[in-house]
Amino acid sequence: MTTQISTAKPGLKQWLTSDTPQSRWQAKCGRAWLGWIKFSENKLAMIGLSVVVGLILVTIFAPLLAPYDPLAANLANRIQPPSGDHWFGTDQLGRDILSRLIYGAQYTLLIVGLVAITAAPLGLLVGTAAGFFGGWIDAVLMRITDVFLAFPKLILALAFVSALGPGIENAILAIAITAWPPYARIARAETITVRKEDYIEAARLQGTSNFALIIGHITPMCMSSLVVRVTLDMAGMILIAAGLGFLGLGAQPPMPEWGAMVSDGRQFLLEQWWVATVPGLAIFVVSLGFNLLGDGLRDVLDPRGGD
Amino acid sequence: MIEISKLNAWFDDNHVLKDVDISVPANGSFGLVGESGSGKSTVLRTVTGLVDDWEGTITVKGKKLGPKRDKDFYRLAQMVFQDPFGSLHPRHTIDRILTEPVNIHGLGNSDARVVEALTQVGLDNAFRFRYPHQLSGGQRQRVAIARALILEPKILLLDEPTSALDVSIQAEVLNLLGRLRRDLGLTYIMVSHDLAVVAHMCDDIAIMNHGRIVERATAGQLAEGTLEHPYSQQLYKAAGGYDRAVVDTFVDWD
Amino acid sequence: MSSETLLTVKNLEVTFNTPKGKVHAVRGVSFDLGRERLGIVGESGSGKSQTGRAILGLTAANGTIRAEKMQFRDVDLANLKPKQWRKVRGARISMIMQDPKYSLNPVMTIGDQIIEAYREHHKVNAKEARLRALEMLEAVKIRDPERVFNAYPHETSGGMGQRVMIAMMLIPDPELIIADEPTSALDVTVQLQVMAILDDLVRDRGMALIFISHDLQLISSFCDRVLVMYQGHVVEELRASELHNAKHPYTKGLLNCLPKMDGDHSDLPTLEREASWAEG
Amino acid sequence: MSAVTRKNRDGRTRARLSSGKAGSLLRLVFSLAITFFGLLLVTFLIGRVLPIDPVLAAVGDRAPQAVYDRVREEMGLNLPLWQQFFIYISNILQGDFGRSVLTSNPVLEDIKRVFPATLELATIATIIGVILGIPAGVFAAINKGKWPDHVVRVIGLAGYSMPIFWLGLMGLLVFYMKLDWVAGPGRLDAFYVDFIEPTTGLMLVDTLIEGDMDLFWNAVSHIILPASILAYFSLAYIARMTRSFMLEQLSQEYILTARVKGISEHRIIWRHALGNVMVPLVTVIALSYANLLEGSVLTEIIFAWPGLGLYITNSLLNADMNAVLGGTVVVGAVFISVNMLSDVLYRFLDPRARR
Repeated sequence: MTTQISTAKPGLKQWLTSDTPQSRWQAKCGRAWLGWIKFSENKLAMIGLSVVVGLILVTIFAPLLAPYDPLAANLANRIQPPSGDHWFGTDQLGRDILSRLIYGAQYTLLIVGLVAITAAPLGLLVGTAAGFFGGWIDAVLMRITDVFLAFPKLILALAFVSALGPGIENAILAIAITAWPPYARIARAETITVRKEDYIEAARLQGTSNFALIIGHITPMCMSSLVVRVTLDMAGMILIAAGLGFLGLGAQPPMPEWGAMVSDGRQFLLEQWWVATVPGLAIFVVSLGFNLLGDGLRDVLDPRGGD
Repeated sequence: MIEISKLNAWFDDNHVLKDVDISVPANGSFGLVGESGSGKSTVLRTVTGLVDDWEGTITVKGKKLGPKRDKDFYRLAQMVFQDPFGSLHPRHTIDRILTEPVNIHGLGNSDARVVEALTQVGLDNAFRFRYPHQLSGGQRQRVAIARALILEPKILLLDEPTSALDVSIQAEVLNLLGRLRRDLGLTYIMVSHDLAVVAHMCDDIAIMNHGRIVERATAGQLAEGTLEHPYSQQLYKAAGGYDRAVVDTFVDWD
Repeated sequence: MSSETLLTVKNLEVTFNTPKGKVHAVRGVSFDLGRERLGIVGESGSGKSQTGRAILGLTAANGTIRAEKMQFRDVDLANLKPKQWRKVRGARISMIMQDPKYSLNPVMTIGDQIIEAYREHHKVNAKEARLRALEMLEAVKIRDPERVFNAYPHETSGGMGQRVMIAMMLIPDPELIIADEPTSALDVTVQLQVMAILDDLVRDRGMALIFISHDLQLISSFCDRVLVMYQGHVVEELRASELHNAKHPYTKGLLNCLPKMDGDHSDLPTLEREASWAEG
Repeated sequence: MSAVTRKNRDGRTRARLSSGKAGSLLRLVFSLAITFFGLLLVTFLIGRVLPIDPVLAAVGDRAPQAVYDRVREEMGLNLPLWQQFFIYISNILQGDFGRSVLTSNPVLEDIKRVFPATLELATIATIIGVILGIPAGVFAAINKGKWPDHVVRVIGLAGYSMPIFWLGLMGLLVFYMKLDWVAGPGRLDAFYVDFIEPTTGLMLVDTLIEGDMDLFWNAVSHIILPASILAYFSLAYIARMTRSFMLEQLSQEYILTARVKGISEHRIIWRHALGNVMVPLVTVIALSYANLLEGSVLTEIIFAWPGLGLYITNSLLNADMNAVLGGTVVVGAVFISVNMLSDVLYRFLDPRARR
């Protein structure tokens, strides 16, 4: 294989766009490359991608980037307006808002990441199983999904958090519990449309087991719309997490969680507007980043464009 | 090779096959002709186990089929679908499409088998790592045939294998199918709406309407046009092209 | 047929801008049409449908139509503004499409859709329009016009849907009908019945017809004259009755590769394509 | 199973819920009942796993053990779990959600009082969202890839990305505190509050019934800001879905048919394409309405809007579980009903779904 790659070397691009790939690996790369070309033409999506990449980088390099300790109170320096020393000013305990923002990025990323890797596979599993097997399995799974879908998302999260006690872990759990039903719905809808396709029946006629059919043949067809939906939903999760933080039910003080920071600034809204405004903007920008990314992915992966 | 008797099948409350009897000798080629809704494809789908609700007896190579098909059955009989754009998984490369059945049945040596199957259907090895959307309709149908052949079956069930193709491509695929039957000693059941295609490919022909076989004929009888049932006669006339006077003699067979 | 020329097309080109570059669907098609039935035959990708659409100016948004001349009676089709197109479409040139399952609006009743076509070009009151629509449904041999008038498209069979389509496209009394594979989605016998209805109506009303199909046999038994298209070019033009005397190797190849009911199971002659055909 | 179906087959009378109009309606009601049952089960379980002791909340932590035990028995907490659930369900079906510890009213009475405020807010917001969102979506679709499309897309995505509590705060800061264009939190100025006797509970309607235009305009100036903020979200959703449905319909073949007929572009878009778009759009609008009913929690907190969201949150922060669970059940039931309504409406609008 390696020799084949090197003989095709005259240009990486040529290798990627070859009409006659020589190996599985090359075929996969070529496909990914074409997707990337299409995606990168969408300027808004590229902005979204850079916001998300930026969020990840800020999380990793927070200790290097933050000019101050995010938790260090300095009452002599309370609610200072933005200045050269404190770009975004200070809060009611004299902590540097910029540093708190930088350290706060990790909570946002943590919530979004954990919810996505728990809720999406769960929804995928429930949805494909329901759609594939149909009958009573479908009926039972979809009724359960409907029950969770019928719950007011934020209120259910609120109830869970208050039942389990406030805190970031419980906030994540609460959001994950409310996040999976739409994925199950999407996966089921996709499964039902492909279930009767000839290529699925053809695979069945070669003796492919149900399990292999779901994993190898049906799941790939659900992935596009699911990836798009999860990316778009990450924006919504950020907002719910921030909402829980705002209500004091998410991350607990003194953790620099952005929603809680908005809540802190609420009492000084009229005179010291920046205390509430800046973290709110941060939530907005990151959430918008995920939305732009998801919207761009939709154009590439899901040309039908439905939700 | 294949004996079907008193086959009945239902979709929900619709009785779609009514007492169908078919017998195909080894290396024979049997044609089923009919219009949409005649049940011709359902016969094939029932044999392969894609229809659950049926009664009657199906005997393949001396073995009576139960409600479920086992792996051995799929090594014995394979199906080729009508629409080459729908029967290949859009996210799988040709290589994966052909390798998977080899692995499922644990035949081993998948590389050589894939190459051989591609050669059998007249495709260059350059196609191996392409995705289906990078192929033309005729090439796709060749891949579908290669997928059926890779398990070395004795029986091919052909569900309108050329009706989605242009006529010039149809000729190539029909020639390929004819050659494979001769070379590999295959047994065919072929379903088509096109009398001429079936007449060209098959020795024995049955004409179906509303789930029932209304007439049986040999290729020779078709060539002479000596059909008896009025429905088959009508179908025969319709195959001859447009003739204003003939159309007035048509009856609706609902 | 009559020597009067209805439509002259000279050097028609249709080009599409796709992400993969320019695609030339039609390259330099020319023909004259009198009050006759002209068949355009070709395999997929031959440009036959795009030729039909270009005559109505209905090429998709990413395509451009160019022609040296496209003259329909007194109208210069090559230079029409959107407003002027609307006076031509439906009223003077109309088109019947392939599959009534997709080409009828699923949420409007059949009656409303036919009336809409009529009233767009004839200023009559609702009652009069309804009467005309029912007459038209009767003319396409629908047994129970009242019921079909109030039905939605999904409540009809394929053959009936295509009759409705014919009624809708013929009701404003156009001079030219373009039928783009109007029967390919239908079973053989229904296909011929629908064609008979079209045949009678076109004859009675003295309309010209362009019949586009992939089926050489069908087209030659239905039309007066046939254009054979290959990769955007017209490779041969001949009288339908002279089909067996076709000269171009492509036309001959198409005819030969059809399976025949002669009891012969030997290999069919296949079509060997030559690059020169596509250079026209 | 198969023996039964086989026997019935020849008579072709296999009993199936799905056959006929009545059957499909029956099935709808059946699935509705099941979903509602599930909703009750989950709320019941949440109530059980809560670390808050409901007895303690009722008697206070200084009550003697004997009193505690008596109250516990009175509350039915010593019964097996399934019996408790049974009692819970039969109470709720009789409209008994228990008593709120915080207000010491029956929970149902409290909900009846606060729900109209939420309903009013969500309704106004949805109306604004529909009136602006559908044309925006259509406009974007017919200009696909051009600047109007991008503008609508960016406005929509921004709407999706804005933390609503923050947007509310910013709205208050700018339009109330700085510019003084609108009134602040609450449904009426404090000065007016006692002037109005609730008839329907909808402030705009009540003030009109009383014919007091001062009060009416005061209520308008209170509701306009929170309703607009909620409407932004609904607008973003509706516009986006309208656009994508519209694009799908415009590529259908019947649009080409309409063009062949010589129909005007205006009629093609607003009659043919939008006629088909309305079918799935009804579901979208219903969904966004139901979401606003439940999603106004944060808005109600910011604007001190005495609705269901504020009631539930306050109860939650005060460990008043009867009120929280009662509120959740009501919101869930409303959500299920709105969904069912959209299902029925869908059947009505789409001739293909009728029988």
